[in-house]
Amino acid sequence: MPTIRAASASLRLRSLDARYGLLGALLIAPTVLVFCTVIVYPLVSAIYLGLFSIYTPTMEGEWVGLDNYRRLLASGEFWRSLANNLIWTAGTLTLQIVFGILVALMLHRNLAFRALARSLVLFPYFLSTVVAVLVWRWLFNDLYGVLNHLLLWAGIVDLPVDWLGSMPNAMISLIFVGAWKYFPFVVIAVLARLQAIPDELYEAASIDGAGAWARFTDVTLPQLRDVLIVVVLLRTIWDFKEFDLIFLLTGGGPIIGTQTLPLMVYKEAFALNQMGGASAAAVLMMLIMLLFMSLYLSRARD
Amino acid sequence: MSGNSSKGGITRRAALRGALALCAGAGGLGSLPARANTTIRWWSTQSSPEQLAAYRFQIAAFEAQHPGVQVLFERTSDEGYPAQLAAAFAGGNVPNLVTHLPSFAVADYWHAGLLAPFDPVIESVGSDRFFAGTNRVYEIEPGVHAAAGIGNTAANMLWLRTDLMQRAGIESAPETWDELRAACRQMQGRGIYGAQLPYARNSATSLVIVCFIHGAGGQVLSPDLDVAIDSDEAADALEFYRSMRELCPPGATGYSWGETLSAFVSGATATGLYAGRVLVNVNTRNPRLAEHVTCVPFPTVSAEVPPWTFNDYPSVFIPADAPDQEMTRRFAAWLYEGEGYIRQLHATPGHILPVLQTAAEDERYLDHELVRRYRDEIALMSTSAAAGHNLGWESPEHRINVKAGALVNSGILAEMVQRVVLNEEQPRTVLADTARRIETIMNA
Amino acid sequence: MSAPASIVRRILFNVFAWAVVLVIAFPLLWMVLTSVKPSTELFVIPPRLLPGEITFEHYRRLLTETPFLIYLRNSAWLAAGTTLVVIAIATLGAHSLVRFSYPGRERLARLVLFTYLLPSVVLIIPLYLLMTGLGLANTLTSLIIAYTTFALPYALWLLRSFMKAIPDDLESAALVDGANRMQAFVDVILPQALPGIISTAMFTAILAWNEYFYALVLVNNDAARPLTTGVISMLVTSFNIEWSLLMAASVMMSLPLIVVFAFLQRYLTRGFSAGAIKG
Amino acid sequence: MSRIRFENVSKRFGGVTAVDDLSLEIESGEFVSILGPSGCGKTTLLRMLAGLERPTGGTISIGETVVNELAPAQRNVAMVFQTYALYPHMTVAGNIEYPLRKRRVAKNERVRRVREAAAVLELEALLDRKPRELSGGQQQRVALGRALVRDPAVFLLDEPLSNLDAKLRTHMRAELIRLHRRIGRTMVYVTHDQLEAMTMSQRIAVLRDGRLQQFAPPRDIYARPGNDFVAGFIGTPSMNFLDGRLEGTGSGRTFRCGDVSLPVGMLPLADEMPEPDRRVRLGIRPEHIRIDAEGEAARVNLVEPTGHETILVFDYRGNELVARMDGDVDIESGDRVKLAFRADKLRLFAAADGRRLNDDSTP
Repeated sequence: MPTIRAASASLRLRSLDARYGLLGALLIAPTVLVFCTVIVYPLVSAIYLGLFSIYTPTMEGEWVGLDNYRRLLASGEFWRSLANNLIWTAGTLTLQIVFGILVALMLHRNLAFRALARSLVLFPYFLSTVVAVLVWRWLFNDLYGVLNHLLLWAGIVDLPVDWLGSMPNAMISLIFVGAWKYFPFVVIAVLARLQAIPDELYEAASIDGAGAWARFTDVTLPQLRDVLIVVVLLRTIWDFKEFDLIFLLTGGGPIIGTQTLPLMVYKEAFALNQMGGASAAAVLMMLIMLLFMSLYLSRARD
Repeated sequence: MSGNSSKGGITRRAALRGALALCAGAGGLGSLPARANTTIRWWSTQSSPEQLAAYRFQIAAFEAQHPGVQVLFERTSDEGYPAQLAAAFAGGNVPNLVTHLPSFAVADYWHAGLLAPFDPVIESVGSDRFFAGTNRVYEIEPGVHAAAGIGNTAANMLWLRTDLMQRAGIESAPETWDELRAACRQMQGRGIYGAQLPYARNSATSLVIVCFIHGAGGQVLSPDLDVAIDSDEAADALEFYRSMRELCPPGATGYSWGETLSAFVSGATATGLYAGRVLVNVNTRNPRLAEHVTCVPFPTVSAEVPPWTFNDYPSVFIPADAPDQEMTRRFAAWLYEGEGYIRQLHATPGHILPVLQTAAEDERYLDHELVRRYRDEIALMSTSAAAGHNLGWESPEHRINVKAGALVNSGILAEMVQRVVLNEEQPRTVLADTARRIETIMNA
Repeated sequence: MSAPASIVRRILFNVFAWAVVLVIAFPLLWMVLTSVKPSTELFVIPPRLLPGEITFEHYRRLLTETPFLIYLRNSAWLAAGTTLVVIAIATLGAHSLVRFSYPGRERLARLVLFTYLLPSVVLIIPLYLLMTGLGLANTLTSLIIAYTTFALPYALWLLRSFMKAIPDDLESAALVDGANRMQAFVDVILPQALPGIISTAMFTAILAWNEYFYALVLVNNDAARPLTTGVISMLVTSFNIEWSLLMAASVMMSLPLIVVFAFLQRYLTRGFSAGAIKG
Repeated sequence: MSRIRFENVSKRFGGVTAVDDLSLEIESGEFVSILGPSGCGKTTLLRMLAGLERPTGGTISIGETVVNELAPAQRNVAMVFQTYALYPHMTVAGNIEYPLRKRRVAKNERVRRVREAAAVLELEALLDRKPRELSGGQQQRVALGRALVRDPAVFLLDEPLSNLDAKLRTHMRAELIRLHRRIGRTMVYVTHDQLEAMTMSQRIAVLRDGRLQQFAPPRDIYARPGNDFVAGFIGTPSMNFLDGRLEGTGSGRTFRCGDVSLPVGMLPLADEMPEPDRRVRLGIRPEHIRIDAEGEAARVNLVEPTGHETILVFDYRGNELVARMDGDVDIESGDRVKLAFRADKLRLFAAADGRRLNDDSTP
């Protein structure tokens, strides 16, 4: 009896499904390894560091429990940064989506030199954020910037506009540049989906007497729904986390008018050398995103 | 002192080392900087092409004298260094030598026990060769220097266009704020703005308001480092700062030193607040103004208040964790030597002013076109800077403020300016609020 | 609708569409124009649209007098290295998530999405400590590893949904035909996933080519500095911004991308259309 | 040599049982169809045989070998998929050659055998094409070629004809039969189409909800269905059922259902149903109903002429009956007619479990 049991046990180990499972685990192992070392480890340390008061250059400090969180939640700056973050994300995302869909529709139609037009439109997305910001800062420049000059020349303004240094201009400029930089992502996704919509759907709608607008709302939009759900999700996460663009364009100013949470985290960590506070802010930020994301996903599923 | 911080991490790192070896192997593209026997890593925030050329000269000469030693120059920036140095310190992977950081940043790191005492270098250069008192700002603990100055900078000179003054009928340089405002107003027009001051949320604005507070006869902190900003003088300074807004280009709310400089150099503004780099930039980029620029100490509220010069005291320091301390000290001392140091000074004549009396009097230093042409301006800047102060050391009576770096980096002071100028809040309310915020940082 | 009317409408549409395209592309145009202006024309008030004289001086200076080419080489290595590592790991991982069953698989797939949420600012110090601990500070390898952190979740997610769209029967057929699972993966799944892999590779390369923040903190050494931070630290200092050189650098930074994407553009959209966007 | 045996095989996916305690033995060289409605577990059965799924319980053997834990590659089976599963990036030749490459067959031998298979399937002209450039029928032949080329012990075919149009399907059916005769290999053919199963197979295994209902030659499946499910599933239109009870015994046996009362005494029953209520289902195939002046009165509800035959739906004392008659019957909807049933073709099933009550001698 025992021999049989042992035999069947070893048979189970050598069973095909077990071997396949092992192979599957082996294939995912590098991913898990990377996740653990470069994502989970920093994440855990962020949560851990958030409970200390830590001087960044030495990474030494003392246990303060939840004081960092208490201090943050009591500070106006955190809430203001959160509000800015929401305004920036909502603003730039809306522009990206609306503009992305419009341009995709445009590029989907028969256009002269369409390939060139597509490359030009997609280009802002390929462009390094650093380059994009520098070019825009040069365009926005008060003295030598072509944007101000155009407005002056057209008689729209009498004095050069202070695009980046005062509110609400700075936030508007930021949202605008963000939309310019990232709307091609929406174009790519929507364009891909548009190419997959069968022409029969449009023909059927036309036969049913639908006008151009009705065709758009009744045929195109429902077909884009799935794509847009994912695009909105991805772009929300990326926009919410955006650091480079804002840091380089306005640095969060004027005052803290365009300071979003990632910039606040940066300031805490490196300007004020408060790694503990920075980690706490980052953890809060993550929780907020998690909340939004789960809300969104549960909504989108309906 | 430091370095203990890594103790807890050693096993963790060892464990991770194995785990990540796979990734590293897969990456396999990067390599450690090529190792000679000894490598000295030198970071600086200042590396204009002219300066870089001077550094290269010094490095080549040093390497020639010290076979097996390689000096790697690595640039950093005013905006980037806090994060980069923080990471370097935290990771124990520090450069050997860091130059041109302002003295208040040095104080912060020294206070955290991250720097090696610099006195051996000062001794080997010869402490008597320095201008008297130049290194006082680094003597955070009595008798020990955290760093030494590599140059002096008079950051808040008032730069003037003599041609525009003449055209507007202004005979003498303004000495008070009222005169300055009037002069700017007279010179404004024909596409030229009267003044140029930074109103952005950056260190430039923070430093300018500190200058103005002192120009009003006030101070940010008392000699014993109690918060003293909530004063009438500071309110006057903010009022003055606000009153200058209409004379500055609209984009001044985004200006840092760079925009401030190019606005004046390009001829877009009639006056400017800057250090000596104006000289070299005017001569290379806009030579038609070269004959018409001069500088004076920045005006104060009235004749009773003497000018207060902001000197950010560009420094040299050695992190305590840096390897090859002996060779590093030798190289640090080398930076001050002979022709090399003079080349450094000549890279930006009038901007980095000599801290060595011997160099200032050296004929090789004086024998330079710009140094000759702007002899008066450079002399003025030199004396102003030598008597200069900054937020880390507001007056000779003041203790060294090790929190000055944090204060500047926090942006509190710049925010204060922006609240008054852009949001038009009441200076006294803003000051009271700012005083509280400074208090928090001082006590942190 | 009569024929002439439709022609007029087409022309109007073309004019309108191209006007929109040109407005979108204007900053790029301006970048190119500025880069060929002599620096003396730069600070002219009011600014001139077209350069008075065309000069390639800035390009020459950039290529001969600055470490631009070193940065360019670094960026190319970075983009290539990151893409290679990420694609290798993500392709295997995605295949495993889609076609193998083992405990925790679904949870792992969900975790992928969660890792998107981590703000890079907070990962940076722990990452830096890790790199120093591994002796990788200031190397391209450290950046490749760092970029893997934010590129891998997206790549994995993209590839996973892409591979989901490949019919199960193909692998089954290969198995019955005599392949083992790895052979089936190499012979059948990989060729089928290729458009998706190319598309994912492009997104990864874009991320790596354009990243700024990690490069700023993790690497402070010209030998390993990529273009983004290299150009900024070289040309934007607190006392001066070299606009002419910056614009020339920007043009040259974008050039490799233009060339690559001119050839591969269709894969970008194909990557999305073949189900990658379905989640 | 390549006999296939399923012994008490079960397969559960999570909580769902796809195959339930199934035992089946397929002779070497036999052509067997596995027939059943969709979701009955027939594809799962095939995939277990191929090694693509592992049984939860029981053993599967091919020849003398238990193959439960053998990888598909080790089983020497070939499979044609419903979707054909051609490798889109390979040419036709590449597709057919693939199994040989995986078996490390030498290059010139591979070429020869690909040619051979292509010749059999008339694919010679298409060898350099990619699958997407082929019609459905051509793709189907390539899929067959890929299975054929390596001369496996067992052929598994998973609804290979379901994606073809009707005409092509008829043609391919004949081709497959011819092929089976030629190579004489064991073939297991999964389908939900009874016509395919009936025309091609030597034996049919009818599956329902993962359970084997009957395993028998086509004629038996039709004439002697094991239970009412098989009876209803085979035949178009399906068999008519009347639910009622038996009365009397022996030759006096009568089936009663409401007003209907039919003498069924002449049917030899395997089981007299000793239970007191004797509830049964009476099955009448549509083709066993005819018009007869002597018969029972019924009303025509619906007439569906298809040309060579006519499907009629009657109301027979409150029960609906479907009948299949000649194309030229002259009846219109609403007519009243008299029906007769071929008594020897009536089938009785136990109402409780559906098993057939007629004994095996039933014609």
